[in-house]
Amino acid sequence: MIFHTRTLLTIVTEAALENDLVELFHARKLRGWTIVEARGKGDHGEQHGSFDANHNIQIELIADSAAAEQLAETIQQKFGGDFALVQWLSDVRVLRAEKF
Amino acid sequence: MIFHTRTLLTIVTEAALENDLVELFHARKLRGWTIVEARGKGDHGEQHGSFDANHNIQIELIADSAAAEQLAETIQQKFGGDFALVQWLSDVRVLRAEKF
Amino acid sequence: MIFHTRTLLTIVTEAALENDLVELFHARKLRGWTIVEARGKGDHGEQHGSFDANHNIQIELIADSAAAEQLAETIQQKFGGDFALVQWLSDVRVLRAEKF
Amino acid sequence: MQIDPVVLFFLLGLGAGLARSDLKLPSALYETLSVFLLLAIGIKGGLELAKQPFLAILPQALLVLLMGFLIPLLIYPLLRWRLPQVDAASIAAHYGSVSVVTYAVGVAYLVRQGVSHESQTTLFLVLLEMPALVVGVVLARLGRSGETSSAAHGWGKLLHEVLLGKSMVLLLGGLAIGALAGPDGIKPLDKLYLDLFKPVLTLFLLEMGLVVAGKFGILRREGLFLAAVGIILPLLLSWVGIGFGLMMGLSTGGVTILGILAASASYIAAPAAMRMAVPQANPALSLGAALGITFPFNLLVGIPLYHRFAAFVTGA
Amino acid sequence: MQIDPVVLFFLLGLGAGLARSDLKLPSALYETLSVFLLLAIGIKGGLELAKQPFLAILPQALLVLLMGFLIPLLIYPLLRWRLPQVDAASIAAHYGSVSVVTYAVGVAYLVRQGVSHESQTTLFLVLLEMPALVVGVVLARLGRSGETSSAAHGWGKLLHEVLLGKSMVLLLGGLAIGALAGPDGIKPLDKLYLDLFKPVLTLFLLEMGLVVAGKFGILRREGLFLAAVGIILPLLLSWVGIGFGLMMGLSTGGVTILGILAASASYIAAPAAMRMAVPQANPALSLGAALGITFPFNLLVGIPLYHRFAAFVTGA
Amino acid sequence: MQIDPVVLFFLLGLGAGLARSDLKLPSALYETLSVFLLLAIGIKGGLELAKQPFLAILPQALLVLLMGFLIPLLIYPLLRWRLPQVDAASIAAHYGSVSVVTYAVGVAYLVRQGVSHESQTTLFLVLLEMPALVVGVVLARLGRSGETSSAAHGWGKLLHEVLLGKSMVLLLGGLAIGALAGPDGIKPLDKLYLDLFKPVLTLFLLEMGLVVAGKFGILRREGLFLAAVGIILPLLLSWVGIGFGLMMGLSTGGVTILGILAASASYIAAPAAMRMAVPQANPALSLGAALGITFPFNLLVGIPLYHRFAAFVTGA
Ligand SMILES: Nc1ncnc2c1ncn2[C@@H]1O[C@H](COP(=O)(O)O)[C@@H](O)[C@H]1O
Ligand SMILES: Nc1ncnc2c1ncn2[C@@H]1O[C@H](COP(=O)(O)O)[C@@H](O)[C@H]1O
Ligand SMILES: Nc1ncnc2c1ncn2[C@@H]1O[C@H](COP(=O)(O)O)[C@@H](O)[C@H]1O
Ligand code: NA
Ligand code: NA
Ligand code: NA
Repeated sequence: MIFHTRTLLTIVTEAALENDLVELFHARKLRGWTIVEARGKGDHGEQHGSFDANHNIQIELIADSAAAEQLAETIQQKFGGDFALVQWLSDVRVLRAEKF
Repeated sequence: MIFHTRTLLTIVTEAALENDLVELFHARKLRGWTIVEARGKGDHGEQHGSFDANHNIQIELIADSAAAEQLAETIQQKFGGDFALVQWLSDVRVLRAEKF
Repeated sequence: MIFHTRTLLTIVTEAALENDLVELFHARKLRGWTIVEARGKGDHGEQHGSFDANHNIQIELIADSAAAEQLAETIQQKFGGDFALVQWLSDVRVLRAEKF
Repeated sequence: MQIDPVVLFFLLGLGAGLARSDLKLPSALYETLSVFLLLAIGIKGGLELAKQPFLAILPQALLVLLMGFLIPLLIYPLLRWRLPQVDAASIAAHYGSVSVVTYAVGVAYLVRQGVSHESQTTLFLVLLEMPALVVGVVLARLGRSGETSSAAHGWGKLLHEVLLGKSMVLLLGGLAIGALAGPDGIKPLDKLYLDLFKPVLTLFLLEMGLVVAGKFGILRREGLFLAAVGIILPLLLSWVGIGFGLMMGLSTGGVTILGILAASASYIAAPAAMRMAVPQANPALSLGAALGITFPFNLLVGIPLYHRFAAFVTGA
Repeated sequence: MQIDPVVLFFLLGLGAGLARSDLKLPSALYETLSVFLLLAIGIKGGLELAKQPFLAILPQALLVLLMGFLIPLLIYPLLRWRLPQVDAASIAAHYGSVSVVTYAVGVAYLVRQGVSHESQTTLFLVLLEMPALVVGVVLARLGRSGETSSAAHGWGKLLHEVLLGKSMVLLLGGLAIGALAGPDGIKPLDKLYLDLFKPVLTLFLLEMGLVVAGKFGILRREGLFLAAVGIILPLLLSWVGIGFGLMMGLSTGGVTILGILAASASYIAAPAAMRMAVPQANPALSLGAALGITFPFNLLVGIPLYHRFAAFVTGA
Repeated sequence: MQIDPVVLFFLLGLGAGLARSDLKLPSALYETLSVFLLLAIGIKGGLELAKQPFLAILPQALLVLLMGFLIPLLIYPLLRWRLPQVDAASIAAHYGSVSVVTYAVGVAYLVRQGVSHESQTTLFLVLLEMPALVVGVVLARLGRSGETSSAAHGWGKLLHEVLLGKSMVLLLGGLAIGALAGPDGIKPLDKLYLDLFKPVLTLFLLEMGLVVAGKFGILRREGLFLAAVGIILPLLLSWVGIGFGLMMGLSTGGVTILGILAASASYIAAPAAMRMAVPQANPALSLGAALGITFPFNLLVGIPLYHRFAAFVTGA
């Protein structure tokens, strides 16, 4: 089998944003993503995860490089100002190119 | 210390497959992996994680590049047809080469 | 927007080490990290996650390449002998260079 | 006629889910509640076994087992009319097995109506859990030995998974504990397993309401067919149960319960077992029908209806 | 005067947290307990509604609603003196809404003191949950329509989130279930929702102690100002509540409860709603004051104090 | 003699685990149950303190503390015969400390047998939790100050972790709450902390069965040695406990409890403390013996046996 290069966008942000982000993904016709519960520390202080309003999620989303970069930029502009948010991109290889 | 290049295989799939995958790892004499509970959306619909039969896991496994690629291919062939499954490979650097 | 290259250090280790590692991060003036609950198998046996003393965490921390490498080395030296511990580094691209 | 408050909790969850409220119960709570309900039901069944001579209910037990094997064989051909083999087999397994919560709501309904029923029905519930799963697996695999996906398990492994699935272990384990410890031994545990059973059921139903609301996406996609399956099957099967109840010489209450058990579809044991045994089957289809349609249908409409059916045929 | 054991659990959590013990309750437990407490309180309110003619308490209910709308309008100008618009509005919403747990501890206090209170106060609690949130959102957005961050939601979506937030759904849902099922219908559930209410509250307070201890970092940073807000506001607001209680012609106990409700600040519904409605506001500030200062202040000092106030003005 | 149903739950979990069933309890439930059990035991101990003059039991309390310090010193040299210093010290700490659940099952056993015991044993349990941990740390570190791994903590930090570990905080916290609130204050909480104690214990034991089954891998590897340690140590230590019980002038029941406490090994507090204090020690070894062998041995064989021993020496 052949491996194809794609871009993995990882988003760490407040759990309260989940619905908004998922709406954004749907609007962009993105077909898949993975969510994991997280906690952490950043410039907006500690997110313990022990408490409703104090809890992060980490979203991983594979797409082609242009889509991933644009998505990251949009999220940064829309939510970066008011919410705890960190994003990073990395290169990954996947098997079924048509899926992403 | 010196960092050595290895390959990280990330597998996102249905929790129901955990036992089968772990068996496969043992059969291949793979020495270590990490599992995290996840949810997500893909071509098989949403996996909420709220319900037994509706719950993903994310497995990370570092190995040498050949082993990781072969593992990904085997998993794709064995389970890709019937199960929700996404895998990706990326390059990572590790400290103790002999461990992986 | 411009993406900047940074290094992502991923640490998988026993949950009991969390406080020590966070102290180390503070001591090094690292500004942020993300923690996820995990389980897994390695040379120290299985970490089921079902039981207090038998539970992993996975920490992700983005920093510049030198800081990440030094951190990984320190952690390896301090804790690698007695604790279940695996670390890996990878290259990522981030938006706000000044944050990391 | 007043609605049982237990059902109101289901409606609350359903409403909250459909209205897209952010109400969410932690999955650990869902798991805990299901462990508790399965254990508690098992223990209750075990206490029954301890109370009456086993031989006395053996004939009834055998009839119930027969029903468990029969139901999937009965509905499989019906489903094959429109569905591929694997999906028909999987749905047959879901409807042949039973829903512990539907049973519990049914019992609560009868208690409210002042209708008594034979205490051994708990045992029947336990007996009905598994046979249909075995039949479902056989049906799915018949004549496709060469063709099966490499992911499918061998027979030995499958049997292991069906027999040692969580539901089975907790039901049978509870049964054994109840039978071994007897009423006196269980007494110090009554404050949890007996007194809190119904209130805990309310929390579980709240969660089920939320889960069912989440299944409405599938319903919209699969549309009429799923709705038809999810309503016609229980109506049909309730009569199978009622027939068996009559054969066994049960009271009106007992016949009602048999009808409820037959009409209910499993959504804990069956999905887990079928996913591993018949991975080619589409789990959205079977779970959509069993959980998205049949479960609420039985709760809201089915249970009182089957009671009327039973009252009619027993002449009560 | 002896301290209520319920409060001792809070102190235990607080102490453990401040001493940096590794004691930690799983977040699933926290969520479960809060679901339970909200439901139980709602049900209790619903039982009251079922008991007395709705029209009889309608005037009181309207007055309570008025108070809910008034409080944030009253304290917003005070807060604006030192804070940006968004933060003032957010804090006003937190203090206009109510804390279910503070209410429950207050009721437990009155019971211990042998002071009776009108049973409809549970209903008042439910009514006070939301109005302040609506006012808070309006205040935050007034005159900044052009300027709002692109992340902020439209009005329709906001209303949806405030009305269908978890707390609101559980309180109103419980209310409806209690009212529909009535005392007889709820009876089989008493063993959980009634008998275990206070003991479960102890576990919740243990967790709250740990959470409050974790907020001390913010307190140290924001220092005096936060402390001032967190103590002056409840003292002030208690008198608003007491005033309304007198207007409504309540007993000493009822007036005390009104004082407690007014003085308490929301830390479940308000933070969630404000985060989405006014993302520019600093959540550490509002939660720091409401949870880090006002909550423990009310538990340890406020409740008995407001009781004295109420006894004084009612001449009891 | 009939087996206690509480133990049947352990066997169910053990059986399910060994048979590789997919039964799994959520870890949040395990944590919740252990918080509950520790708090409840602490409260019970505190109520005892409130009931009887503290001075009256002071001599007994001091003897119990002495036993806590003595046991690890006694078994350390035995273990050194085959094990490195760190492992010997860690195992000594585990066996010097106590298992709350073994204690609870022991009390349930005596109640079933109709054998009374002194109520202050709960207090003894609390007192025995910690001394052995301190001794264990000292033993592990003796004469290796230069050599200690850089990961090991300083003394101050260690003491902090041993004293403020979760078990200690909950036990002592419960003790303080029980003592401060007294029987009247705790009464409204009885429905949870008293009535549900034993039933909740069953769920905990179910989970422990599953956990112990998971430890069988280690047992197979470490084989005979671990089995020997896990059975010989409790047999030996039970006599130490019985001896102290006699010295303290306790009844047969009290002497039995002392035997059980001495023979039991900690698997909550000790593993956590030792992991941080003596990271060089192999946790699989100590936990394997304490949880994999000694815990089931005490539950199934030890408790009735120590009762016989106690009956024999007290001439009952
Ligand atoms: N350098 C970093 N590496 C990894 N995760 C980070 C880093 N900085 C922040 N985070 C995560 O991103 C969240 C939001 O960051 P911030 O907006 O800086 O508060 C934090 O709660 C962390 O979980
Ligand atoms: N593009 C993607 N990026 C990240 N995760 C994905 C993506 N697509 C699917 N997934 C994850 O993989 C699981 C299975 O995908 P699928 O087989 O497409 O249903 C989903 O439930 C997601 O958790
Ligand atoms: N090859 C690997 N790939 C990914 N994670 C690993 C690997 N080896 C070990 N781990 C994780 O690191 C933890 C500690 O590893 P060890 O020190 O080898 O016991 C394990 O419990 C796993 O969660
Ligand atoms: Na059925
Ligand atoms: Na208020
Ligand atoms: Na001991």
